[in-house]
Amino acid sequence: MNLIMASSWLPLLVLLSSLVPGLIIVFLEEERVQLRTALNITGAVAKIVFVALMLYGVTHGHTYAWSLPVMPGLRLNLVADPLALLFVALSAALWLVTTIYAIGYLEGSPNRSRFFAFFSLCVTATAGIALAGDLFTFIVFYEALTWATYPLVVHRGTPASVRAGRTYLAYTITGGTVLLVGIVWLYALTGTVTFVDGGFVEAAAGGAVTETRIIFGVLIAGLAVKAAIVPLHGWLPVAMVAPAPVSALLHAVAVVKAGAFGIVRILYSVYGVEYATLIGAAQVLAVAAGITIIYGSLRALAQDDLKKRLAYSTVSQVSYITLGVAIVGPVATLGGLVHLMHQGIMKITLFFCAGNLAEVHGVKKVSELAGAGRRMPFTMAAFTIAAFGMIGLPPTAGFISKLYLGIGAVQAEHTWIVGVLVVSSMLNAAYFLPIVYRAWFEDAPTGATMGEAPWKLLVPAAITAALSLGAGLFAAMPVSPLELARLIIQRRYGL
Amino acid sequence: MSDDVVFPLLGVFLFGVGFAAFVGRRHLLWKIIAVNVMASGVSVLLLTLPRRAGEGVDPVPQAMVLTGIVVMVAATALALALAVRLAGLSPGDGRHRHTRE
Amino acid sequence: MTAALLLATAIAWPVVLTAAFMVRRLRAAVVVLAPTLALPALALGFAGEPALELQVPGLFTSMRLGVDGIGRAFLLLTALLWTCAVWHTASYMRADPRRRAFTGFLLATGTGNIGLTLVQDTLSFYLFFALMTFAAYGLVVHTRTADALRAGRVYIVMAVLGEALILAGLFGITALATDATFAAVPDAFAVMTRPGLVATVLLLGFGVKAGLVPLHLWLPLAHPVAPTPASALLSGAMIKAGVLGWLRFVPAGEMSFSAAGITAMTLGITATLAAAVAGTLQRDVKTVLAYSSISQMGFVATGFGAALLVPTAAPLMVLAVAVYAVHHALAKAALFLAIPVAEGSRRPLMLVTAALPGLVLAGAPFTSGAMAKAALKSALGGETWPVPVDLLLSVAAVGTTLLIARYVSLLALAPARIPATGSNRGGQSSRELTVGLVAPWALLVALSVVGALWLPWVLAPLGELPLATQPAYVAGALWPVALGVVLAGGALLLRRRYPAWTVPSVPAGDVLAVVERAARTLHSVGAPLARIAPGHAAARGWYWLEARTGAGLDRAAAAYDRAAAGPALGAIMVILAVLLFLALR
Amino acid sequence: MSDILSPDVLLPAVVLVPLLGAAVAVASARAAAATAVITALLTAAIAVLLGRAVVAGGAVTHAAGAWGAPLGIEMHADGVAVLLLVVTAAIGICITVYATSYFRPIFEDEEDRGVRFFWPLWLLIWAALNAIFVATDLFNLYVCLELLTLPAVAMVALDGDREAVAAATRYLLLSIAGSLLFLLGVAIVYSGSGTLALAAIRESGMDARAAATALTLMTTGLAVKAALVPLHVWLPPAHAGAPAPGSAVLSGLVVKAAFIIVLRLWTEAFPGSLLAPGADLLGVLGAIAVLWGSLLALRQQRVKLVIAYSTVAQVGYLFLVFPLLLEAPGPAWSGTMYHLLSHALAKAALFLAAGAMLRAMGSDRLDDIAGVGQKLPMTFAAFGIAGLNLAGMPPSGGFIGKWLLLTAALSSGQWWWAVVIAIGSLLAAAYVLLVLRAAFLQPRARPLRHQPPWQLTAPALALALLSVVLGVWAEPPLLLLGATAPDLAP
Repeated sequence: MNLIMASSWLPLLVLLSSLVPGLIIVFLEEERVQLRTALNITGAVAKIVFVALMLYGVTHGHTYAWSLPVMPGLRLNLVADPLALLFVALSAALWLVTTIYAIGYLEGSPNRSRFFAFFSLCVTATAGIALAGDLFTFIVFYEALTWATYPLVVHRGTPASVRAGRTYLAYTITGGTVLLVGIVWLYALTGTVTFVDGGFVEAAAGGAVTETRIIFGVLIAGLAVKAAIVPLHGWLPVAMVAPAPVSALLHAVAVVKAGAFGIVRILYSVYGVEYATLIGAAQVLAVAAGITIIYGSLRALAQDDLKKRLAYSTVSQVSYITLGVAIVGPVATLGGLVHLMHQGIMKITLFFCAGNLAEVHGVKKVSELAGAGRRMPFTMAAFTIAAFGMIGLPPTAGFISKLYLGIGAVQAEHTWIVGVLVVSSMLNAAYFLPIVYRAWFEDAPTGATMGEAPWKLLVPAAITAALSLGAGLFAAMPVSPLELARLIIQRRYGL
Repeated sequence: MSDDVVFPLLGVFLFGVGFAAFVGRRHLLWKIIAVNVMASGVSVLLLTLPRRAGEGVDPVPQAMVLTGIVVMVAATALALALAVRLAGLSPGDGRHRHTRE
Repeated sequence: MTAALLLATAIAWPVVLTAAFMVRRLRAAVVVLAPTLALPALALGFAGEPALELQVPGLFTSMRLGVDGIGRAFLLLTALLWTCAVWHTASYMRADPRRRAFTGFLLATGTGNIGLTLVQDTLSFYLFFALMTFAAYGLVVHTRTADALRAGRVYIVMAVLGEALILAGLFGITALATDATFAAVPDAFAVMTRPGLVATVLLLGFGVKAGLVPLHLWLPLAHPVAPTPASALLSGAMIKAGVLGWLRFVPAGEMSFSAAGITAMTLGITATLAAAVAGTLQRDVKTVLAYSSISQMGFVATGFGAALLVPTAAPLMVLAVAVYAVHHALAKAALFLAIPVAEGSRRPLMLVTAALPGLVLAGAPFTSGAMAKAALKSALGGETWPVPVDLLLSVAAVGTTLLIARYVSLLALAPARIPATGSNRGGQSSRELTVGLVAPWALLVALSVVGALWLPWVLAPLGELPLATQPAYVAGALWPVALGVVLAGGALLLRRRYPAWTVPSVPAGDVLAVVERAARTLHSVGAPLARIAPGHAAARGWYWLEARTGAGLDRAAAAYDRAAAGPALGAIMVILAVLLFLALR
Repeated sequence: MSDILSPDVLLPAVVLVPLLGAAVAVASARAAAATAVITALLTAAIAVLLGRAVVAGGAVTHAAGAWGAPLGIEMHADGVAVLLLVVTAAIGICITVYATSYFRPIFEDEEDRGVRFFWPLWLLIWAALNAIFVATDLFNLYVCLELLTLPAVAMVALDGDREAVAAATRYLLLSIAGSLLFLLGVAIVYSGSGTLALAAIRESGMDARAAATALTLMTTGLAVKAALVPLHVWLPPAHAGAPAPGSAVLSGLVVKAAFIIVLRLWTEAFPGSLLAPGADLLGVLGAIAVLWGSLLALRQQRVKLVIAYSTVAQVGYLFLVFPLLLEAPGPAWSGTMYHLLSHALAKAALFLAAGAMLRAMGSDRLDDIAGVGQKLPMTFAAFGIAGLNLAGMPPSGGFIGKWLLLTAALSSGQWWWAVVIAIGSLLAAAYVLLVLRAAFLQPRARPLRHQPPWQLTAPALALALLSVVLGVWAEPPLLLLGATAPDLAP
């Protein structure tokens, strides 16, 4: 009962739970560490609570919606449908661990107030993207995310990081603008921007095929920048100069995910994958995703800088999501959606661990990893689990996503996609196993520093690693990401 | 060749000459004078353009011309003041406190 | 009920041990308990009645456990080998500083190997199979010598290739199966658009593990460098996991898979012959055994291929394959475990004993080997083949005998003459013969020699084995062995007579060198390609443009300002006005 | 009480109050600041009350001295007008507060020169602006335009260095020429239609040739004052040279006044002309302005110059309305007006922030302010928010305006304007970033010369936030605009 009373406010509360702390922190002096930490953690926990409430409600058939009139005919709509929850749950959960990690990572460094302020704004924007009920709301938060992230990317303030920030914005703002043009165009054509399960374009403008095709291209081109689809991925490896928690945020929680989620929305709630296939757009997208998957893996293979290798791995991995939703059929969509979550938890683990290595032992290159297993066993154990997940070995989360993608591909009779998946699995193994090998089977160079990372850096990695394993090992449990994704699919395909 | 044609043409001529001088001459004083010539051209035009309003004296053009003259006087004064000020200042001189290093 | 409990324990106990090993405090205790790894499984193998099912919902993709006829055979051989090998390890590894780590990998590998014999659904099978495959890497590279690392590299590359192929096949099956159980596999194949493709992919995928030529490359490298018990397990138990994979994933007998079948048979027969030749020319005793395994698996592949081709023959073939799997497992393990024992004593009695399983392998009359060959031949006999399969197999048997002869002769040589490899670090002179070292070996020898007596009982659920006692069979089994012995003796005499002659030798891993060169070329071609970055190029292009155009822009602006100070501005004003006027009227 | 609040009082008051304030400020330099603050608050209050009246009872009209047009002064306040009045008032208050501190000397040896003139000039400008917003006939518009120009010029010269004075002179002469062109047009209109009231001209059905001539002359003249490319040359030096609060009002409001007049001429007096290719010509000039201004802004080395060139670009946006107005009246009209309003707020905020930097560092060169972001958080926050508004980033009024303009362009099938708008906003983001980057660079040794007091930081931030409010709470103003969209039926 109480739940239902609060219902219409819950989506807003999810946003406020990070917005308010962020706005307070802006005005906080550098010294107020305790207060700042308290605010961060409280906000993060509150967000998780709210999301959990909505999760409970939605699994019991509620839909939560809050909206605010902005212009005649356009409102700021926050809607918590299962798809939105999938993403918001991910970001909420990962925000907490990342916050803990960031607190530990940035201890004693300057400009922490600024950092955590924008950190919170970033997550707010992400939650907004997740809960957006229409394209207007989506673009609002999508652009907000771009700018909220910039200060984090350039946080170090070195010329290098400022240059990286410039590249980042050059890409993302252009993408955002293109997306905006696409959205407005679609709005001008159809007169609506509200998400509908299965899409509204066919119903509203099915006749103007050519136009809808072009608009689809424009929309995807805009989103592909953040989703790092080749050849629009250039910013991602460059943004590596940012501190580890930021990389985690970029790759797992916020930016890249926002792009991928946007593509999911376009295919799932705007065009509908059936119509997108009908006009031949989905196939093109799938091919692009396939190319990206292979290309990213190949590039990762050539990187010696650990974070760069992880970055290219993201380029490759995130396109699984696109690939999944671009294939007609429930199972493939299921694979794509569940990978949205799985990729997040696995990749964030990897970045946490990379951060620990760099932070504690100054190890930044793959070639320096010899004996890392001895030097920081727990960190490397977490890394190994996540790496196996990325390769797609059972029983990790990665295997589950890959399995459903593959099944979906076969059911849609896209044999070439099976080929892509297999080849990319082998490539993933080719660039992750050497890391694992160096860490565990080579001896540390003489005089190498020993010692595990402090708990603030270790616990988050441990948690996410456990999740990456658990999400696969207990995939059939009712609370697993897989089941949540299944809920979405059932809603859509009425299975 | 009635007044209805001659005076307006005169006005246009004045305006044209003034405009030519205004854009042609570089010296400030010339420019100031030029705009005044243009102004008088406009006044002539205002007063002498054939009116559809028909019979009787139309007060509107007179009012407009008067106002125009007042405005031009003020503008000219300001322009001259600026000219004097400009003549007094050498480049980089009189640098204001806000931009002082 | 108790059976179900036993089943649960059989799979849980290895998991528990492996997990406990992760905890530093418990490690020492676990190492002591390690030999009990497979005991519950063994008990289950002897006790468990077939078609026992147990479902664990929630775990992974709701895992199904159970023991059926075919599973029981593999369960037994796996459990037996693991028990003996781990027991053996305890004393074999006494001197080894990295003993504990080895035990850890042993436990993980064992968990996978035992688990895959107990599960009843494809996904869980893949899970345990992968666990076994990747954990075994630790066994291969245990000594960390250059050879070991190279072997490890080859092993892992092949393993990944295999896993990937299996994954592809798994997609194909699961996409169309009503559920993940093995029972649903045939129906899935029935509705497939390209069942042949899927079958072939799976054949090759599991073929890597089963040492199917030309995917066998890792075997001759891994065996010599791995510690002997590990080699025994690789050759004895893990190879069979590949075979089990074939039997589980490809529904032989349900339909005819011509492509896969022909591939399997061709590769199989080639293996039986080529591996025998390549093996006989080896210098390291364990490499010889590795090639023997390849050749033996050739027989299995041939049989399986026949089953794929001729659905009617499938039941018999499956039986034959099972017999082969079990008896080869025991014999091969015994042959391997003899090596450390030989390092302790080379008394003739010992050497003879060591040779016995070899004879079984070669298919000497009244052995399980003969039984296996009989089963295979009788199954093949029903059909007519383009090539004299029967004869070829007998020739292969001769090769096997020669291999065994080579094995014995190398075993007899003083360790100093054996080239130093991982198996005996720097040719250490002698080992202390402890119970732990000898007993497992002895047990395996015994079981393998009397195999003919108990194998029928084990395989009863699969069908009636031909008791290979008829004279025809005996003769058919006898002449290859005899011929082999004669040839071997001849070779020995020649060697005595002309010591100057040097036997041409084949590098371990025969064609591997070629493959490696190809890989290197590929990399040198691929690396530059992978360095192309279109996305970033665009950004760089933009900066370049900016840098180039910027100055020009400034100049243009300045020029315009200067012009606008003069008449130009007026002119522009006029032009503008004129344009506007023209555009308005 | 009620009659005091009646439009008949408020409408003249909104013009007269600042005028009186200016007079008082001239009379006593000592009381000037206090007077200005009171005037500002009073004017703002009046504007708001007027707004309420209009929202409640629709547009209001008042004929001063009961004479009526053309000789008398008729005032008319509709939705657009009150929005402009209110926004102007908001900016006005902030500028006033800001100016109370801006001119204060930092060093003893500085003589306080500017402020004595600043107050009366500023209040005069305010009065003239309000008058233009409520004027109804060409003659009043002409007078008010002059009333606006002269103090604006003086404002530019206020900062006293040679560049500023030169810029002021150029500004003056060009805008006089512009005014004369305008007046010439007025003359032709009067002779052709016998009236000066915008609405009446439309009915008068004057000869097309004459109408075209008049409109040409007036538009050209006003284009100079609105600094439409290629007639923009006077703007950057003038706006960059004026003292910060002056620049804020010049860039934020004064150029807009000229544009408003053009727009009203084309929509109210000569709606037929929108059919002619002339509308497209203006659009093309606007597009060129967008690109040229933005590109040059990217090349500047001083913050104030960056902002000044951005004004050139943003004025270009406004002129895109002409080709769009007929095809998509609704979005084009509200979009342009909304862009105008939010840009006014944002631009004022930017100049105020730039002024604060200037005061703090003694220079507004980009490499001098590098790394001071941490020392001037509020100032850079204001700059950032306002800058995002220029780039049309949500949530900001600029975004709403951009959205509507894009809608207009795309729904009328003229996608090329959409391309211009998109590129323009990208370039805007780029030049905003040019300044913002400085905030994040590692701090330099260079110390602050002077920690700006709240009077210098708060107003900028307030205006920036207002532009955001305009982005979030956009429905009421848009409804107001939509209600008073011009009727373009020929």
